[in-house]
Amino acid sequence: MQAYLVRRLMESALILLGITLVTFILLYLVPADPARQIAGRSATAETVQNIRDQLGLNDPFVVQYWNYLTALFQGDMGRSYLQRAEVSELIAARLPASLLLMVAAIVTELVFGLTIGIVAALRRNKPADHGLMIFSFVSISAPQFVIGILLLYVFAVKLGWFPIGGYGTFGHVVLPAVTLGFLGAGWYSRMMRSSMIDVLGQDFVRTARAKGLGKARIILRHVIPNSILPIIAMIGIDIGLFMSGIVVVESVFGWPGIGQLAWQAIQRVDIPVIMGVTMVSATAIVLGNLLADLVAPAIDPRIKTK
Amino acid sequence: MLTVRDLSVQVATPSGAKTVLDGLSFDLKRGETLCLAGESGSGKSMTALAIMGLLPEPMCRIAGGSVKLGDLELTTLGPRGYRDIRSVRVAMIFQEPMTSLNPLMTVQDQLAEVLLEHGACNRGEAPARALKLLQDVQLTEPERRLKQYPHELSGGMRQRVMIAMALACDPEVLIADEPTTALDVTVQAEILDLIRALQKDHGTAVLMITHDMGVVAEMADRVVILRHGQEVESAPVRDLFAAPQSDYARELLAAVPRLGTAPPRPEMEKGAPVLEVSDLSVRFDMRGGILNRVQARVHAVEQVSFTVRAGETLALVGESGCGKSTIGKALLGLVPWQGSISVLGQQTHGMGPGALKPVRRDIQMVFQDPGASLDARMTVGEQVAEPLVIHGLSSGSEMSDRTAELFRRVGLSPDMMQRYPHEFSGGQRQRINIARALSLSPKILVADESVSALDVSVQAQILELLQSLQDEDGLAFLFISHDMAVIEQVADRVMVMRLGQVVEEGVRDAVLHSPRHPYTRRLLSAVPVPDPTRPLPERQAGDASGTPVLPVGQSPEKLILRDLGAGHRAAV
Amino acid sequence: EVNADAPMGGTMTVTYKDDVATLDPAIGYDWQNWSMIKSLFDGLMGYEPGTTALRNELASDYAISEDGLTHTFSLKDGIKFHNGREIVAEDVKYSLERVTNPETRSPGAGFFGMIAGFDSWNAGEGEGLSGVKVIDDKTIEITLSRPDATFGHVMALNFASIVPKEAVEAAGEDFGRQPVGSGAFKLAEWAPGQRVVFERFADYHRANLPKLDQVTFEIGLEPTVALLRLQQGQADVPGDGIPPAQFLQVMNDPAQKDNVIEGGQLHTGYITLNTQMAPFDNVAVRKAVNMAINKDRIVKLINGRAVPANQPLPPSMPGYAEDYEGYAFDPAAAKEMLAEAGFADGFTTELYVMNVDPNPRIAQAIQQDLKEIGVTAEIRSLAQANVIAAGGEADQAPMIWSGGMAWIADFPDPSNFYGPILGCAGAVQGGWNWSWYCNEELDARAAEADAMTGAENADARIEAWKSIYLDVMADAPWVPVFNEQRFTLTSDKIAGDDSLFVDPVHIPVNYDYIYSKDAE
Amino acid sequence: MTMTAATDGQMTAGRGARSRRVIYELMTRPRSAFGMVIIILMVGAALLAPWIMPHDPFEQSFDGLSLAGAPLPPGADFPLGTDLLGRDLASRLILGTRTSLIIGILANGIAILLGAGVGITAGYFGGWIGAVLMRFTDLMMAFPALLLAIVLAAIFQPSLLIVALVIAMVNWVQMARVIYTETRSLAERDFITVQRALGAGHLRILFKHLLPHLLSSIVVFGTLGISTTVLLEATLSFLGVGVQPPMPSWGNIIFENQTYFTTAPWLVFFPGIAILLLALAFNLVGDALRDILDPTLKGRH
Ligand SMILES: Nc1ncnc2c1ncn2[C@@H]1O[C@H](COP(=O)(O)OP(=O)(O)OP(=O)(O)O)[C@@H](O)[C@H]1O
Ligand SMILES: Nc1ncnc2c1ncn2[C@@H]1O[C@H](COP(=O)(O)OP(=O)(O)OP(=O)(O)O)[C@@H](O)[C@H]1O
Ligand SMILES: [Mg+2]
Ligand SMILES: [Mg+2]
Repeated sequence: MQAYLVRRLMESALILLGITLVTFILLYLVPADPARQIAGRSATAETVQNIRDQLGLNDPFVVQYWNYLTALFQGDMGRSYLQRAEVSELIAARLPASLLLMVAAIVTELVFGLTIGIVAALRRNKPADHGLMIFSFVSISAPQFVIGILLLYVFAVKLGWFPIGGYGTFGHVVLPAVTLGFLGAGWYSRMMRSSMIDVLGQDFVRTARAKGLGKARIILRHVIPNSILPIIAMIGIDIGLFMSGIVVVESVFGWPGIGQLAWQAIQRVDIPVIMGVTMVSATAIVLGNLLADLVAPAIDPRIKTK
Repeated sequence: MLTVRDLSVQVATPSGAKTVLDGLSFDLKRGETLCLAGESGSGKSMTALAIMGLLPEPMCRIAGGSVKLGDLELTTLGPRGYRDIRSVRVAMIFQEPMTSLNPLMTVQDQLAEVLLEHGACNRGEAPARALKLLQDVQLTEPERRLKQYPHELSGGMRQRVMIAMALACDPEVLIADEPTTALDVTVQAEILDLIRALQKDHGTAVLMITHDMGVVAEMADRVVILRHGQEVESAPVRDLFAAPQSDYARELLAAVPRLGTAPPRPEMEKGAPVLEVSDLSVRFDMRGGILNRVQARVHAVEQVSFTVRAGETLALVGESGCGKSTIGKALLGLVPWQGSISVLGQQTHGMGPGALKPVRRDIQMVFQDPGASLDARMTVGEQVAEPLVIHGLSSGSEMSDRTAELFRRVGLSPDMMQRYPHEFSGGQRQRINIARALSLSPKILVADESVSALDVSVQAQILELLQSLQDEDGLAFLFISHDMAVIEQVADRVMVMRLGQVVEEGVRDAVLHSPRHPYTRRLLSAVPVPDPTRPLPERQAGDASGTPVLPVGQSPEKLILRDLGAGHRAAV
Repeated sequence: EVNADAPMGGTMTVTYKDDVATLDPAIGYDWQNWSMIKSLFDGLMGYEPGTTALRNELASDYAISEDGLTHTFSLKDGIKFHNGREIVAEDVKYSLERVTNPETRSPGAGFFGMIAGFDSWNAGEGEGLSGVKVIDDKTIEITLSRPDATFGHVMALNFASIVPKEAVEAAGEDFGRQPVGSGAFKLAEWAPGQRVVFERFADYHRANLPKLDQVTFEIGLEPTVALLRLQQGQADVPGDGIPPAQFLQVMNDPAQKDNVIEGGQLHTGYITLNTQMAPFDNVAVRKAVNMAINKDRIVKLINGRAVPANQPLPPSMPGYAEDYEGYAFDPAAAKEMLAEAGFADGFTTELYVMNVDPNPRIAQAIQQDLKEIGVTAEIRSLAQANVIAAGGEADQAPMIWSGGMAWIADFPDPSNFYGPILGCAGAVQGGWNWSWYCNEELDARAAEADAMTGAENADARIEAWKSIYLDVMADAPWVPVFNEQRFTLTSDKIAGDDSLFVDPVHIPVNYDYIYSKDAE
Repeated sequence: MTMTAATDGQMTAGRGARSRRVIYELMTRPRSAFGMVIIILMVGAALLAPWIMPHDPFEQSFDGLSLAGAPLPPGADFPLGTDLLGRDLASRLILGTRTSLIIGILANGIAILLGAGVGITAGYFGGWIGAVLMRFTDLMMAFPALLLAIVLAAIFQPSLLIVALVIAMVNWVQMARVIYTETRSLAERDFITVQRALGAGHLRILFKHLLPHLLSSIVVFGTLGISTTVLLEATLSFLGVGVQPPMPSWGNIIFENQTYFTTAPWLVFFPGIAILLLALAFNLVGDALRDILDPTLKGRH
């Protein structure tokens, strides 16, 4: 177990290294010149050249990458080209919000998705199943922006139950989490339905019925735990996704997460920030997957972490 | 107590409803054991499921008749009503213990659940009650078992857990569907004793489904014989054995192999050795710790040597988990092994899958679990034909003719070829597996418990088939079985194993008639005798000591086989 | 006119979509932090609120020598930084040297090129700007290397703000997060991605200012949502303006329409035609394209939030040629002209555009107009950085629609529309002169015009610039399309002269002079 | 050799008969028939677009905007209304079917093939092959796709193929992980061991025995992926990788107009419905296919 953990952590470190390299290459290939972005439109050619020199952008790729790596290993992610602040501080300031929203969104999508999936599987091919299927597909096909604004309009503006965007209290997190959860719920409900249908046909479910157990108990103790395994793999994926890929929801709800930071940095070729954010989300993904792989044997004792 | 009248069950097939149980009636009284015996696929399991209200919806349904428990009509009961009687009044042990337990819950949880659900005890008492139940079913190390998961238990242990679960609430009726099919005779005997003892203590009525006439004779008060979904005879057990009324029952009883009555094996000239195994060992590593080092090994097979000649049958017997199946798998290169195996003179050590392919044409295996060995998504016809396709041996109409012929030979109708595995009974699936293994016309066949789920008439038919193959083509068998009577019929030589090692070996008569090793003796004494008049024998107490799991670096003490003359050797 | 007696007190909330990058006056160059920095910092010069008229800010007096080279500023008495220290002339020198120091990497350094000693100091040599001299605690003298009429405006730029050395050195690179200036407000709170709060600076050098106790900037809000907030009374000014999608809705709602304030902007939206790429190296083709664009329709597309343009300068800029007709919309004539130039069958080209609404829409309208005269323009809609990069290559982008990246003047002077975007200096790799138009004669005239210092020359100078832009139009390197109008919405809670809400230099509103109705 | 060839021919014939049966079943079940009809209609719309579009999809018609410059709601002239440039939405949706079908089917298809392929391979072979493949999957999952899009946009001419590739590259990973988990448990089952004992090759085991058992997960992912990829196409095109204006796709119609959905809801609603229908149609067919291929569900009373 520990050995597995140690090996996986080492592999993860390698993956992260790979990600730094890939991202660095991409940034090197981006035609936009970061020095130009810093210099602004009134700058003279000398000013631009001076900025390039100072940031080491004239160095060969290998040197630039090496410098970045050595600094990174000393815990220095560099300073934002445009904001001039420490990248680590910029990210740290936004991390709690991202984590909070991630957890809330995952909880929401699981609650909705699993409930819908379970009900659909139990009512397979009945009207309820069809209704829920359409709901799932609506949720997957609906643009997040539209869902977000609709929710805001109904629950914040019209009903006044929640604040109109922002960050701070429990009330603030509800709508963004629901918006994200709405999309995820579509995925989870379909996966759960499919996996439950498989499990429902297995012998041990028959045994459970033969024991005279109540339906609720059979579902909760026997069917759900056996169907949840593929879901776990999905949660690992979502952890990474929600750490950086939710610009739209963040901006609709004014949520101070990492997504907006990343988006703005990409638009303006703020290399240290892009690198930093990529590292953070890559770490989240890698850890999320690791977590999923560690949780799997805890749920299914047959899976050995070899 | 349990009254079944005119019970009919239909299953849905693509061509419409098919009646698999037709107008069955019987009564089961308190404290009585009724055996449902009969052909494989005759609807025995369907009967049990119909009574429990567990027919797989919506494919199967009760088409007519009534099932009454006391005054309560069960066929019209809603889910709520069934819940109240299951476990509390009627409990069931299923045919396949492997898949009938929830893999994600500990034994304790699965036991406590029944108790709590029916209010047999409160939460605090549940662990103690669960432990008591395991002790009742005489499971070794019950405290430890409570914390284990089903996959950590052997087949016999799981079956005991199933029984404990079924008995948790003291049901009035216990339905046991082939409760011992998967188990070796010593365990079978223990479990049968157990059911009998519990029945005595609690006055439970038992509906026992089995095809083993020995078990019938030992257990039943009355017997109902089924064939093609219909009752052919119903009689008290002694009457049935003494004077069967119907042709089928007569046939059935005539086909029952009785230990000690087998004719001598045909004396034939010894063929060339086709399979030579020496010092075969299979060990499974158990890893753990910080550096993922191997901490212990399962010594599944330890330095086993034997030779099988063309046209010869070597029988392998031994307790559950002693490594029988593992030997078979090693021969086909499915588990890593050490030692030497040569098939038709060709050494297979170190061969990759490519090199093994032609070898696998010559040596085939029928796997132990017939259900799990079939791909649920492919028609059985395709699966039987598949080896021919893989080895490019046949095609087109020739292939379908050959497949149809194989079906006929194992006693299945060729029009079943279009069906899928779940549409077959346990015994039918076993025959499909045999047909598949035979399709390549191998020179050596490893048959792992291949007739255990078959009723005696079909079993006789299959054994005859195997015999004729041996006579015609000089096929060699490694025959793994726990049924001593069957072994006596088919084996030329017998090898008895325990904890991965051979404890006794020799020609059939020597081993079966003058066993020398205590384990062999115990095995033989456990064989149920198909004679209801015979008093139950004193069983010899088991010796549960020893384990195949040893720390790294430690090997089990090698048993020295003493030569007792005429090739009969035993570790005594 | 600005109401000097407006009541003091109360608060205001302004919303923005983008995060505030920095509040360091030497670095901030986004239109969003531009006005924030104006309220936190002061320079020697400033503007009359709501106008483009220069006034002394921290300077009590500003004298220019005869030759226009020596500029002497006297500091007001008792002016203090937010940290309580009094501002002295040494701070001015420090601030100017900081912004021009190559290590500061200020995007504004180039504005100070006229100060003597700039070239060597900015190249990393020498000890500071030799042209900046501290005469005494209250007096500073700045010597220029060439006369420059725009110097007053340059000294009013954010980049010329006065900063306290000790605070800059204490904060280091983080000065942008811990700004200390002498403006009407000081920074009270900064929660990244959420909120920036300014509060009144009690020792501000102008009496009775600022009017508000506190200004809160809510950051990271989608404009649509910002509007919802405003409508719910939770915000007072949508910093990003009325979102295009809701513009008509707001204008059609009588209650809200009253709160809309419209004003001009020093902005021109144009299409650049790459004069070094065929076929736009042919002036006839460029003129034909100029005549092909239906500007009225484009203005309609954006719901009339602009006025059609026919020359580089916007109407509110001095030097705008009222009487110039430009190239009238006439597809038939354009087609003819193309035919004469040898393109009877038209040609295929590419139109680059930044991918943010409404720019791709405008590009499609342009595309349709060009199709009328037989020109097939394939649209390449890209992220801003990609378009800018393409424009900076001599042979990559034949046409660029400038929307979203277009020129907004740094200061209200006609010269500001020339150098980087139309002059030879900008027509270099990585430059902003995307039409790669380089007319050395015009460059020389531009230099001449900027050397015309002194109030007496002001009119002549404006005329000179006017003729330069008209001559540019004769070569037609651009298609000027429209000048954007600003539309701001305010809540009922705040008030102030209309001009404050569309302040040409203090965008979107002049925080210092707006007052709260609650305070009345 | 000849024998093998003959065998294959035989198998194909058998397969042909089976696929005919499957199609017959799909067309006779009401829900899957509905799905099939929608798919056929959409494919038809894509192929016949030039002939069935009521207006020129590119024409920025003068009557297409109100005086104030607002798009027109659905009405007699423009059945589904007009867009912000005064173009006929119905025609644009019909033309957009082409792009969106290619993305929803091609890109998504590649993603599924890749994901399923990697997942099955890693799960079946396990060991170092599995570890390498799964870590590679992790790597791809953490890959900054937006950045890649921006780089590609600058390097290449925009094309649908590149979008399809980027989408496939981004989307296969989830699939791979889920399939991997399932394969890992399937590979341990007896019927796979039997296949090895029979001498079956890896390919045969993978495709004939493992794949059918994974079908339900693949169907779920495949159909869900349709909406996601059609929407993702818009994001990528926005960054300049894919179709450029004025070429319509369902995704970019939504994307361009989503901020207008309170004032011009039809601009979001209709393309949204189109995406929903496409995904739903594939789901209905996929579900039915799964049921048809699941032998335990066959039969009637
Ligand atoms: N889903 C199905 N579709 C078609 N036939 C089925 C289906 N399920 C079961 N059958 C048939 O029903 C019959 C009765 O099956 P059942 O399982 O009751 O047999 P059994 O008597 O228990 O046999 P065994 O001793 O081999 O277990 C068999 O012939 C089997 O082929
Ligand atoms: N893959 C494996 N990994 C670890 N241990 C194994 C593995 N396969 C078998 N074993 C162990 O090897 C031993 C022999 O198993 P095997 O299946 O050969 O028993 P068997 O004699 O066939 O028993 P039965 O009669 O119950 O079928 C058992 O203790 C079993 O737990
Ligand atoms: Mg049965
Ligand atoms: Mg075995």
